[in-house]
Amino acid sequence: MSTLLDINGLNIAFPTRRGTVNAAKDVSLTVESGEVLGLVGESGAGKSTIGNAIIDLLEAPGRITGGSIRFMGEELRDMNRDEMRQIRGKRIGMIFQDPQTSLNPLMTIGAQLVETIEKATSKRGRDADAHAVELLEQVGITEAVARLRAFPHQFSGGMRQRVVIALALAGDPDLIIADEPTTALDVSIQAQILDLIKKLCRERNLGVIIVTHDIGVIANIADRVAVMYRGEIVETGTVAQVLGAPSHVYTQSLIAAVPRADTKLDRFTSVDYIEGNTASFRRIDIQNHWLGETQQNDHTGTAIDVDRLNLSFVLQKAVFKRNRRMLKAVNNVSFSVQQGETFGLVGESGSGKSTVARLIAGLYTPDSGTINVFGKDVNENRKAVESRAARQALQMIFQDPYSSLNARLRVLDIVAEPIRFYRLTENETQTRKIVSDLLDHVGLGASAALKYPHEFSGGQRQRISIARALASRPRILICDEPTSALDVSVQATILNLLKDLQQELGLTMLFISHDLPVIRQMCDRVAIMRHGEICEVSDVDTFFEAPAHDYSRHLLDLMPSMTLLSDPVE
Amino acid sequence: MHVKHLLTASVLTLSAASPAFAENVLRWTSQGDALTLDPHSQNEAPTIAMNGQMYETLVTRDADLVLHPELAESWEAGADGWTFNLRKGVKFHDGSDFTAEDVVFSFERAKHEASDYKEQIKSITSMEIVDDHTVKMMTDGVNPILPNQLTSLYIMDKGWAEANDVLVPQDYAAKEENFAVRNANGTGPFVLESRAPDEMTVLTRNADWWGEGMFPGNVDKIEYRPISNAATRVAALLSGEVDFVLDPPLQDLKRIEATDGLTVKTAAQIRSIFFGMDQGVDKLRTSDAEGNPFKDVRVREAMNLAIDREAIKRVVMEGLAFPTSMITSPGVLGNTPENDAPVGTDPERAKALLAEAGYPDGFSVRLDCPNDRYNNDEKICQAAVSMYARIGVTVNLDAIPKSQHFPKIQNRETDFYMLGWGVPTLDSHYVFSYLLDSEGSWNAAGYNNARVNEITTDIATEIDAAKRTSMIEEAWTLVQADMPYVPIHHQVLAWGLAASVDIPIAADDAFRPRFAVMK
Amino acid sequence: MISFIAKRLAQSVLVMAIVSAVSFSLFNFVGDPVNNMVGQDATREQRLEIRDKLGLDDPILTQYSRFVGNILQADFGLSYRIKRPVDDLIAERLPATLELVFVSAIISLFFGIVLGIYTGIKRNSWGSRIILSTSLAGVSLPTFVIGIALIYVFAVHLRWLPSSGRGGVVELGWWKTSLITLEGWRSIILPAITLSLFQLTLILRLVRAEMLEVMRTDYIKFARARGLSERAINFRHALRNTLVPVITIIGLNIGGLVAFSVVTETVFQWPGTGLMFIQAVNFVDVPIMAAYLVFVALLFVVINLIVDILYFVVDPRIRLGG
Amino acid sequence: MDSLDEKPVTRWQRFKDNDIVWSFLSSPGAMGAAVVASVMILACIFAPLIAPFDPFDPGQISLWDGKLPPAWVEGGQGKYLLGTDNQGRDMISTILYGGRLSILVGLAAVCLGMVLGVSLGVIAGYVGGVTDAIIMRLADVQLTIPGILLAILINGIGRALLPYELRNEFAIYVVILAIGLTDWPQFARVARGATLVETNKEYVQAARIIGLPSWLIMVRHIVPNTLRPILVIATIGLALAIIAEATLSFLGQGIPPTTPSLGTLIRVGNEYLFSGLWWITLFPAVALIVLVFSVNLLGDWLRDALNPKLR
Repeated sequence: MSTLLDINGLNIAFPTRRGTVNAAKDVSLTVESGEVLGLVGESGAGKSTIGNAIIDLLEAPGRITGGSIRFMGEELRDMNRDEMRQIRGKRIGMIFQDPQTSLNPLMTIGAQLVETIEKATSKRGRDADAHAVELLEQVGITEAVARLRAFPHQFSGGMRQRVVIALALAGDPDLIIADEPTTALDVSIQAQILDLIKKLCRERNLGVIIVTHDIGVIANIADRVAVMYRGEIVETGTVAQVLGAPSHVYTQSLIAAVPRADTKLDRFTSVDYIEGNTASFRRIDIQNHWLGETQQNDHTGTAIDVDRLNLSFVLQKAVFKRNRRMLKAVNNVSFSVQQGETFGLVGESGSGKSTVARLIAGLYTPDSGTINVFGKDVNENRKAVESRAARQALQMIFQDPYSSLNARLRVLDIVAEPIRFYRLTENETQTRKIVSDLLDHVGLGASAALKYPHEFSGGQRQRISIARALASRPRILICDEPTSALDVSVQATILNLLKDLQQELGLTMLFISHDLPVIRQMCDRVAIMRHGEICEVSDVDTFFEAPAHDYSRHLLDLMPSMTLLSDPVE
Repeated sequence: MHVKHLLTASVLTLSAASPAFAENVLRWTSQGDALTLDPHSQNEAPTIAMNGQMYETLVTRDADLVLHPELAESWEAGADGWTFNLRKGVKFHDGSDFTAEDVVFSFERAKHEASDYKEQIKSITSMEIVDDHTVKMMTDGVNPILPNQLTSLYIMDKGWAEANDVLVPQDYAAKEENFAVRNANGTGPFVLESRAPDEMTVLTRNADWWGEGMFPGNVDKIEYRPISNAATRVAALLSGEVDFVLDPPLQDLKRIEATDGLTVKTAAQIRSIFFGMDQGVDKLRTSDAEGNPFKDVRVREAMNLAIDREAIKRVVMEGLAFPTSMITSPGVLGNTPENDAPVGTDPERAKALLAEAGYPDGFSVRLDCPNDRYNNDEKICQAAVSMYARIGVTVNLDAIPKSQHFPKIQNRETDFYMLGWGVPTLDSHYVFSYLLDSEGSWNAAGYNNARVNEITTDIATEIDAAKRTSMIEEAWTLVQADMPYVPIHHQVLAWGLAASVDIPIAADDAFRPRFAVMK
Repeated sequence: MISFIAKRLAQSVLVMAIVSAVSFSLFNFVGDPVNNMVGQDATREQRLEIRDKLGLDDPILTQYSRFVGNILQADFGLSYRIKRPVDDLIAERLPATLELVFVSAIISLFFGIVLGIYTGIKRNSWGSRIILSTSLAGVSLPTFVIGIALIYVFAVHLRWLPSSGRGGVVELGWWKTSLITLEGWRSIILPAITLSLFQLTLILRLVRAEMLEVMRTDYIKFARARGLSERAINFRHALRNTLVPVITIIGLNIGGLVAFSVVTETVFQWPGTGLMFIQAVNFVDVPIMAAYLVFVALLFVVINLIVDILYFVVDPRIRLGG
Repeated sequence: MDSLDEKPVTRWQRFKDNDIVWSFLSSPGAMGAAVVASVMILACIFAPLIAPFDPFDPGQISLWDGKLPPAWVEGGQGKYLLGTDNQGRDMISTILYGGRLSILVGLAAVCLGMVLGVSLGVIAGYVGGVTDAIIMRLADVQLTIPGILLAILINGIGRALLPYELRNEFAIYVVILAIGLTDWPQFARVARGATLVETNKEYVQAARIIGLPSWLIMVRHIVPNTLRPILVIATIGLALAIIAEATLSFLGQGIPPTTPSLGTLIRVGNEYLFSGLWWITLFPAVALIVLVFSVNLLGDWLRDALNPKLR
């Protein structure tokens, strides 16, 4: 092993009109040949900037203000553009996050490969073609010769990421920088891609930097890890050392916030080091509050009953029925949710779990099958008063905190919308009072009412969504991946809030997630979905300890191993 | 000529093998193209002008506006009509001989229902071929001015018309295009070479023309290209693309005059511009007034007094107009200097007259105005609007193309309108019978004076010249007192020419290419 | 491929059906056609006879189907004003318009794309800034103002070029061209510049915007990260992706040129279909208006169809399904 | 990451902090254009108050004052700073009143097109299915025919349909209708596109789950969120509409010369261009160009400022 890359005291600045943002402060790193360095941090920590800075592709107006980047003994910062171009691709390869957009849609895979090969090596013509085939085979693409003539859109996401890796390898580089290489991929694909990278690293004696926010990825692939927080490297060490016995307080709270799949805890460990979680607000006394008026103490009986639900989407329209291509998004799905319980729906993307949630919420109408909410068929007569009442009793929290709030409305109007629409209060004064109570209760403070959504961070927006959902005094809350767009530390606080609310209000919760550890922490029972069908419905502990279905076992196997993590602190 | 022409010609020789070199090509333009080449279909100046280069009439006027023989060498009046002695040895462009048969055929054709000339020769009751070159035309009573009425009646070849199935003028209901619309076979000095309507018409010299050598003209080829936009038309002259603009805008004459190699020719025109006021209807269509103010002669006088003719002459017409109080021009029998002297401008008196007539606050009326017919027609109307505003009469202007304007007058659908009247016969009868006789087809003013009607009928058959003249004078005295129209001015013609071209200008605004000399 | 084109064709037929219905209704809404055909003093009997001859009393659908039948045979009847078959008139004037549009399209596409790429690649250079500001002025100048100014400067003042009309016309069979003579080129320069200027600036700005958009994509960044040369990135990757949307622009561009040829032809008295149309509108010459409408729609439908097919050829995502 | 207990900011600070406002304040071109455009628009709108003469009142016009050159040219008169036109109307007043008509027509046409296009586009995007297909096919059909041609046609038909008496009086409405009706597909397309994006956003789904009726969701949630791109095309559309009006008037198809718009003024003035009366056509043309240019400049800036990708 030899030192491949040596970054010393690197500073990167982004001048903006609101002052200069230091994206990297005095960052020092080394990468050896044949090792995988994990660069981990939450959004905004500056981890991607480092990768871009190494190959001199910082986005404007960012620039390096100090420090050195030595690659195999040469100072990259001293190189001119042409010398840098010789480094890129040939000596340092790059893999980006989204395989959907990383490839030129108008060129065949072959053309893009050959172009890169001819640039980086002396191979030309048939030799280059042969090399391209070889590369594709190396990254695990079968029928490589035929595939050369295919266009990117003809590949699936995972295959495309393999092509991207093949392109990064085309110049036979010594170092590969992979920026969130698996974030856009499904769990099962993610594992394969990580394995591939690891294998290539070993076989070719490559140095690899993996930039990621996902502790699980680090745990699976990295040899060493560097933790970034607000532009600084707070801790570096071997994976076992950093994840097992973190020394820096940030690393400690970060790792504590990672949900665990092995045991179920009452609450998530609160993370102190992370901003936005410090302020605590007056919480309201639910029992004597407007919010608690419709609450029922009777926690028995079925809340949601779904029976043989079917829904197909048209993939390709055609005049003749036989030419139409349909996707069976929901196939004969039946389950029921008891009052007061948290029911989990698990599956990979495209499994139909979100579609089921939207069917129950009334956003889609099923082709066949019934949905009963508190014993009433919600689709029987959509305009009827009862189904309106059923709808009012059911609210939803969405995945993307940035698109789930109308940017044109003040928080007050967002939260008050259901109150005003259903005329749940006597007058506007009362409405405002209730809105500020709700905002206090979800931990935002009443002063948030007059602001607009863009003034809040992702976690705070999710709290606004929760306040809005509560405003119609629901008895059922559907949470569709409520935290998958959030940083792990923020995720913990939001999940804690949901847990609290459920207890206080006796809510029934339908919790949709692809993240098995989160499911374990949140749910009482769980249904596993795949290709629109339910594979298994079982008690959450049973599912994790003794899964009945093959697919369940497969999913659990793919779950990143967290054995390295330090023990939970209660 | 210019270099570019040589280039064009050389390219043409390459592609079309045309031997024409060093020929005198006259390129000219005017606002509107001829509507058709069918000589009897449209009685409209540009159409007549275009056809006059290929077709000929029995009798014509030269630049001095005196009658001259053309296809008829002489003519004399008899008790029951006129005898015309035709020119001998004349050939049509297709080589066939010109005979009396062709004359009779053409006149019959012009009398057809679809012809626009049937009015002009309605006095002819029958025709008789005396011999191949003599025709006798019987008239309904005596018609002293028949030759005057024939100056735009073109003669077609009977054989050609039969061969091409154009025995009658274009019938609009027919689905097929008439052959004569785009083809011509006359006896005139120029032969049609090609025609693309509204685009380009090319005529070449007729080497077999009977008048070869009798006229000064030396033009070998005429290229006519209509340019509807006035500024573009002038630009074409200024940039040397055309040699002759028939109708340059008055405001550009100074610029043309001042440009090297260009000149302007002017002439008093036999055309008077005036407003008509409908005094015949009981209620004006476009007025807020009760009844019809124009029925009151005081109102009509006020309308006359409101117009500042001098201002129109100076500002709108760039000095090129003769202000008048008469609707016919000097040169026409009946025009006298006393009657021609313009009415003064007196808005105060006009207001007083309006008040006297019961309109102290004025009234409103729409003024219909053409925008593509007379010199600065629309601008005169605009000027009039502000002048009438001074006496409290609100005039709403509606300026539209002539093709829509004239039907309104002919159908009597207008209260107040602009009209210009030329007199091809140079005789007041033409004015009376169309504009002042109660039955006159253009009398949209609804003027009805029993004595004037009587005189109009009488002078049509009166042969005693002195007696006839005094009758005409009597009628004009009555008309001037009744003030049925608001005369503005007599038009002055102006042509823009390249200095290398000499074309005689005449009061009738006709382009006479046989006199055109190119240096 | 076949189903794609069939779908587009069906759409085109729909467009033509609607347009022909509109132009058919022109005849019935805008004035009484009989009035436009007979003299002012026609008798009632004559009018009725013509109505009967023209079948104006038939059921409206019968009339419409007859109209469509006539269109299919390129028969639009006689012009009210010049009494000639409208299809002949259009056929005579079409070469003038098409040649003008052709030359203008070449000018606007060539300069528009070249300058657009230049300003897209060198986006902060002084040259780009000047080109961009000028192009905004170009978008703001009404076509007719440009035309008048050009005539004033180049024809009247400098006397370099003719001010109006179409000179140097040579007949090649039935097609009258002015593109093979010097005189013809001299007379087409000013109108073509006038007509192309607006479209040129439009294309320039669109190409630049598209180029900037493409330059921000991940695949360009990835291409950089692979060490490809700027040349390869700009021309092999960015340009090709830029040009896919530009194909649509070409379609729109030609449409826009045909539309604004109405204005340009009026200013320069260019004897094409646009000038004829505007004269027809002035005189409410319905047969010409209707025919021009159908003709223009047909032209655009054909252009759009070609553009769609080009798209199909160029973009593998559409060609191969996704 | 701003927390909530920061020091309170004033409304003005927050306003200045707004990205668009900041972009505006740091772009001299945009500010200049805004100043020029607003001065011109205000001057035109308040023309009756500031114009020295009323050119539409024939009683105030004296033909004897016709064709006077600008005051600084020999023969000019002090009371007519920019000279007079062929009828003796003061050029400044005529341009102000003409600009007023042009702007009015432009604004009204854009509003018409916008209201029509946005309503149809949002409905098409939100409702989808057959409604969407019909509306968008209609827009496609119309887009196949360029706007100015269609405007000429609609205008021609409109004028032919009107009874004679009302022609001039209604000319301006016909022009507005003609331009507005040709405008809408642009708006509809953009509105539909934005609606499709917004409809898939979760806040719309949240509103649907709350149970709000469709029309309320469209009006309250979708329309306000589609306004940014709409605003951009509306600004550029205003410039185009003003040009379209001028073009129609120049072709003699628009506003009659008795109450001229800028286009009509240029058309009339053009007839005097060669006779040395340059001011009759030059000043209205300059006014038109400056107006359109500044509106375009604003639209250009707005497009960049509202495009998050460019920031």
